[in-house]
Amino acid sequence: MNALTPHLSALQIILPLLAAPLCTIFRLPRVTWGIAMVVGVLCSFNAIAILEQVQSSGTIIYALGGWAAPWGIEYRIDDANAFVLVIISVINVFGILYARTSIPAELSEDRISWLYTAWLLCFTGLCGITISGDVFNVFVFLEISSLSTYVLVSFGTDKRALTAALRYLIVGTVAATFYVIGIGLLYALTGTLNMADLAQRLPEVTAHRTVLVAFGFITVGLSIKMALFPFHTWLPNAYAFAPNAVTAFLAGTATKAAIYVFMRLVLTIFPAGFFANSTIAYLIILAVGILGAFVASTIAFFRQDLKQMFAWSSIGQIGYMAIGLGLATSAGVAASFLHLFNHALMKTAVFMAIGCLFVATGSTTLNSLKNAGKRMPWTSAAILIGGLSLIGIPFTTGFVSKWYLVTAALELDMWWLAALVLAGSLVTAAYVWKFVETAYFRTDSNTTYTRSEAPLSLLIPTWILVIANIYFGINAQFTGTQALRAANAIFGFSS
Amino acid sequence: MTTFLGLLNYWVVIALMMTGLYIVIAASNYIKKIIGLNIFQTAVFIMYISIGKVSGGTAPILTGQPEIYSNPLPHVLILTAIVVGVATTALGLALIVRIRSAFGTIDDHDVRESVNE
Amino acid sequence: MSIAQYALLLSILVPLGATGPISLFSRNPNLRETATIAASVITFTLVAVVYYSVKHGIEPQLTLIEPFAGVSIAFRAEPLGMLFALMASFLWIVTSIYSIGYMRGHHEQNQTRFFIFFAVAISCTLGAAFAANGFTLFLFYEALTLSTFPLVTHKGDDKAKKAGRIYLFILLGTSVGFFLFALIWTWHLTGHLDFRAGGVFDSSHSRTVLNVLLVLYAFGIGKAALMPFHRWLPTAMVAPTPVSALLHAVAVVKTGVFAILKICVYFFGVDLLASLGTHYFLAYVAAFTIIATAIIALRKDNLKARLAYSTIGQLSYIVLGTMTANAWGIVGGGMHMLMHGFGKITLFFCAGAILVATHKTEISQMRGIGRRMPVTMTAFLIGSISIVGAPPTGGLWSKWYLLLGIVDTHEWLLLCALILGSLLSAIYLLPIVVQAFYPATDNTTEVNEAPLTMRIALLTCSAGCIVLFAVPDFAYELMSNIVDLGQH
Amino acid sequence: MIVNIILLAFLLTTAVYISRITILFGAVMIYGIYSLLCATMFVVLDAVDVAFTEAAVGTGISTILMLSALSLTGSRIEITHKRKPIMALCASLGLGAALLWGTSDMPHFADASAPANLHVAPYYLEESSEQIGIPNVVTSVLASYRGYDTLGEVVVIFTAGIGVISLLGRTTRRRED
Amino acid sequence: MQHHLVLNLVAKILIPFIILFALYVQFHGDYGPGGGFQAGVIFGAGFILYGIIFGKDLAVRVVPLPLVYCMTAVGVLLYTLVGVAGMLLGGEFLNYSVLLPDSIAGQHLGILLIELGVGITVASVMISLFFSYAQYTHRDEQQSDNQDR
Repeated sequence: MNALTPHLSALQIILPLLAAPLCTIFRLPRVTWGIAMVVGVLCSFNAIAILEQVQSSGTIIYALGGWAAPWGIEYRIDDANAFVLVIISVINVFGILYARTSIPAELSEDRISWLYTAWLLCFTGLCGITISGDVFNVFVFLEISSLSTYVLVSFGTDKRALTAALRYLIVGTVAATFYVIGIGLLYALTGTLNMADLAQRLPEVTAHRTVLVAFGFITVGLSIKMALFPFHTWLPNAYAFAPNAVTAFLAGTATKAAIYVFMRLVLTIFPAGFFANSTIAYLIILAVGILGAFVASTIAFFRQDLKQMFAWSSIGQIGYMAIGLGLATSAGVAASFLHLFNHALMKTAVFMAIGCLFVATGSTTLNSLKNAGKRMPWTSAAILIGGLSLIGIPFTTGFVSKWYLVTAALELDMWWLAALVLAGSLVTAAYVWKFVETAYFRTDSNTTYTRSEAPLSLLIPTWILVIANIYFGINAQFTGTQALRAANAIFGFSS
Repeated sequence: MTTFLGLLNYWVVIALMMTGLYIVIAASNYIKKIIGLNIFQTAVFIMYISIGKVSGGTAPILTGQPEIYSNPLPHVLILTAIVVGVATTALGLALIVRIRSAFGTIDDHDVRESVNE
Repeated sequence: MSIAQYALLLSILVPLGATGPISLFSRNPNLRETATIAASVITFTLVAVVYYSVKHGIEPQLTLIEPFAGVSIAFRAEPLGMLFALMASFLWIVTSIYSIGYMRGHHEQNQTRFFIFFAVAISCTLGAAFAANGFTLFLFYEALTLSTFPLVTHKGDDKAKKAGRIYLFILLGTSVGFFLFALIWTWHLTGHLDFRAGGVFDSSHSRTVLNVLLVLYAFGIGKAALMPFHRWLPTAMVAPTPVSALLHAVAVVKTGVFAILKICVYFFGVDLLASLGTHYFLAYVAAFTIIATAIIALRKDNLKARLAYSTIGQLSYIVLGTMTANAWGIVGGGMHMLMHGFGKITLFFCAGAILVATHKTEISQMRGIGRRMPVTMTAFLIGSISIVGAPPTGGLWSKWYLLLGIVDTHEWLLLCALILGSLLSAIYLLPIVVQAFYPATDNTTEVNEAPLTMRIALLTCSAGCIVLFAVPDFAYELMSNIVDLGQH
Repeated sequence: MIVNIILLAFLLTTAVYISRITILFGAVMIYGIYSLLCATMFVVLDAVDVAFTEAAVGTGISTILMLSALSLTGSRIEITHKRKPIMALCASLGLGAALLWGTSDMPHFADASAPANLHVAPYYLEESSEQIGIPNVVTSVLASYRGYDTLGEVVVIFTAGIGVISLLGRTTRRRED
Repeated sequence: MQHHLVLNLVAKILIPFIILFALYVQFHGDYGPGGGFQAGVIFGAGFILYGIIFGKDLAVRVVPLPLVYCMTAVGVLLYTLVGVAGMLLGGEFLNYSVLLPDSIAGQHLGILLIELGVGITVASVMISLFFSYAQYTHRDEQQSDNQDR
């Protein structure tokens, strides 16, 4: 084990990267699931080990190929990306665990192995984005994850999954190209692609207009990737029509990695204060965040399909993360990180529960939900708790996020922002309540109901996450500390 | 004049990017959109390579004699980017073929109409 | 842990734990109701144990968990909360007995669900009563909203669902929009949310911010039904009567005014409160609410609606008392919480009894009903007198201290409002009783009372009103512990 | 320089022409030409490896793929709906304006003292023969210094491959017929 | 097209040269332009030409489809494993210098192997793209029925 210690960061990529081709070679559904599961678990432990290592001995720097940065590519893992890495890896395990029963319900036998290959590749991509210390390398792994996400989305049963995947592909490619333009401009000014190096060299050239334009392009490109309002157009359909397990996995991981990169680039690489000093830039982010939170939640209220409803809800929640980021203080960024973690937990749980609903009833529309509270109490309760968490009811993780975000806003004396954040909860409550009324209070007491709960193999992963949701809602010490450390890492990168 | 020549490459590249992005958004046919995407990306490739060009330089293949070489790093980056581009194109086209089977059309406008019905 | 600490924790856990047996015996109503009553008696005993300890000067406290730095889930039995807990747990016993008759007599659906959520609501009420800090108070305040929602929408028809939405929207909206906001702000200013004698703010905090906070708290605690956030209470009257009786006359609304009292006393402190300025504004809002709701109540023909508006007005007495920002006003407020609780629950019990026995809901139909239901209407009379604040009921004492408090402020308009409010309450309550003993239009004279259990309950409560006239000392003692009466 | 300008002019012409043409087949063919022009451009800019790849990929693979997709979808002509491309115009003008503004004080084209050519790149040119011993610096950087990027690139191709196979391929059912 | 004599003849002569050229590009990438990716494309193109002219059925007989699918994976595996080998021999992931005692020789070997990996994957992906598109024609209509389920 000790021999492995210096290589933990590389293993995080190597394991899924070896597993993906193996899935192509052994094309039996069960075997591929097994490979994915084993690798998922190993990667989770690995990610946790990385987090521990970062906390005990500081930033991990790993020069790939033995070439020191900025000549080679390096991994650079500090509190921030180690935390995100843990989130992604753990959610991934639950996603795969859930997929075992969920996927065969939606996909023909011969396509399952391809799905797991794409899944592992997507996971590789997300890990790669998270731990990389090189801006161009981020692009490469962003594309791995994006391409495999398009593939994953296209596996959906509805034919609209295909158009959703294609539209995502087009928008996603434009986004990636924007990002490439941005880092190209930065490269033209500094001659380097390494993040730490960029952070050092950029202050000398801040006077150039080019920096601002590069900032703009990177911001827009990544905003699309993280589905920040108004660049969210690809997300609702992609989430709604992807297979349920995939939606659950993506909701908890894909946008999270993008948000992390966004924070890293905007707050760490751009010279200290570039973002915070540019009042317009951060006001725009704040405005966009608030607007996103309100508009997306309102749209969610009018959706009749649960998957669409909660997909829109994701866009709204990303708005909250943007608000924390836009505050550009360590408390604000900590709130964003905390919400990143909490939202991953709750949204994955909700989408998993919706998947249970699909397995049990064959539909995810609100109409199919009547009496669900009695027919499938566990599934409904899972969605309910996830929903309450989204609103920010006490004893759930959502409450903790709101608390941190409001405190962060108050710290800057932005009481109006704090009030808006809380008011946003009410809009969230509106659509969550639409679900509650349908599932629990639109009961025909005359008709007898038959219990048709989803299989245990689906309920167990769902409920582990639901319970985690409550646990981290009551005991937020661990997550709060981690988030604060992560935020400090985002700000203290160059030192 | 030096400014003109010094930045001409970038300007043309910008015009190409604009054309590409315009096609991506304006075109209603999926294949046309993909072509637009390719034009957009290729324009970015030219931008990168232009950044790496050194006047009087040659291709960065060492000959042993002291010479001025162009910057090899953008070349490497763009090699990767080209591959990513073709991968995206291949996947996009495959999706289009499937969409044709499922919807009977590869026109965004028609697809939207058929879904709304 | 001492016995009192155990008792404190258990008093919150027992009602929650009772949901187990209640749901287990869903097919056997007798066992189910036995479980409910047993739980309520045990709970009251536990609260009494805690009271014994408090009376002897030991305030048991315990901390469960600390989710954020400086913010924990913790309980402490201080006198104000003690008073509230005593009242709520005692009335739960009475209401449980009453519910048996009501639910069966009225053939309600989903009775098990009713008893389960009722128990949860009581657990939340006690949690709020014993909360040692603002955070814990908020948690149980919110949980109470959510756990009473199924009770409000119990009928399940469109009207009930609409009422449920308004209920939830106003209560959640104000609590999340204002209350939570104010709490986080407080935490931000002081670094903790503990309730501390004498308040947590000091002169270093900006006056403006404190004024804003006070207003946020007053309106954020929507359960206190200060206008304009009172709409939820009348609409919530679609709930079954025991719900209206215990929750919307006692537990829920009293949690609201209790929270305001507690925050004013333990966050701001009486002295600071008196120096703020906005407390006058809030006192006038309360006074306005008293008069306005009394006038509305006069015009309501539906008995429950009239009682609901009366409740809103009576809650504002407590807010008014608190906002006088002096010891008498606060003592009066605390005592009114208790006195009004007993008075109003009696009235609601009577309304339910009338509904079960005669299926009548409108006051104009109740002419002569006193002859058919003498016991019920006598109880109604006693309850009314208590609400008006006349002897021989406990209502007299609370009104008296409120009066003292208001006189102390030298705000004569407020005094007028208090007196006018009492007068109006006499006008809208007493004629009901008088009219009830007129000869009925259909001349039926046979006695047709509600089921026995309901009669027991309403007699107990009306007797309580009179007993409290005789022995108000314990409440006075408790209240006098939290404010400094030396200045008078 | 002249060649450069002429190529740029051609590139612009073909790109604009593609945006106007409604015959898909034509658009694909002209895209092939555009791509070939790009490859030539890369040669002029000393990027022979890139030129080689662009010729093989843009002109070759991409065009073939597009043609196959065209034949599979059976569409020849773009059906033009009377859609007002205002959105598209705004987006592309916005992009243009931003870039024009931003590049106007960029280091000039072919400037040897531009930061891009000073920091990391010279290291490769100077050290690679000692460290790696391969004349083609592009290969050294590609395969070794930034070998991890190339690994990513292979994975991207692999991903696209399995994507297309899973979308179009007849996988195990092949034996049945 | 299978019966077009001239085409058949030209193809038969041309294809070996294309393959040869691909190999040249593959292994000459160190000295001139080229490398695994370009070689893979050319190799794939040569094979696709074979498929177009002699029919995909014949092409499938030359290279069975499952084998092609496997090869796409083998390339990635090869690349990654070279990297892992570097790791096992005491260097970092993808450090070729430690592959052989002489670091430059190690770099040569490493680059050779990973370029080979790139070539294998690219070529086999190109071939499988071709097969995927070529096969799809035959079930176009049938597919549209399946989709509506």
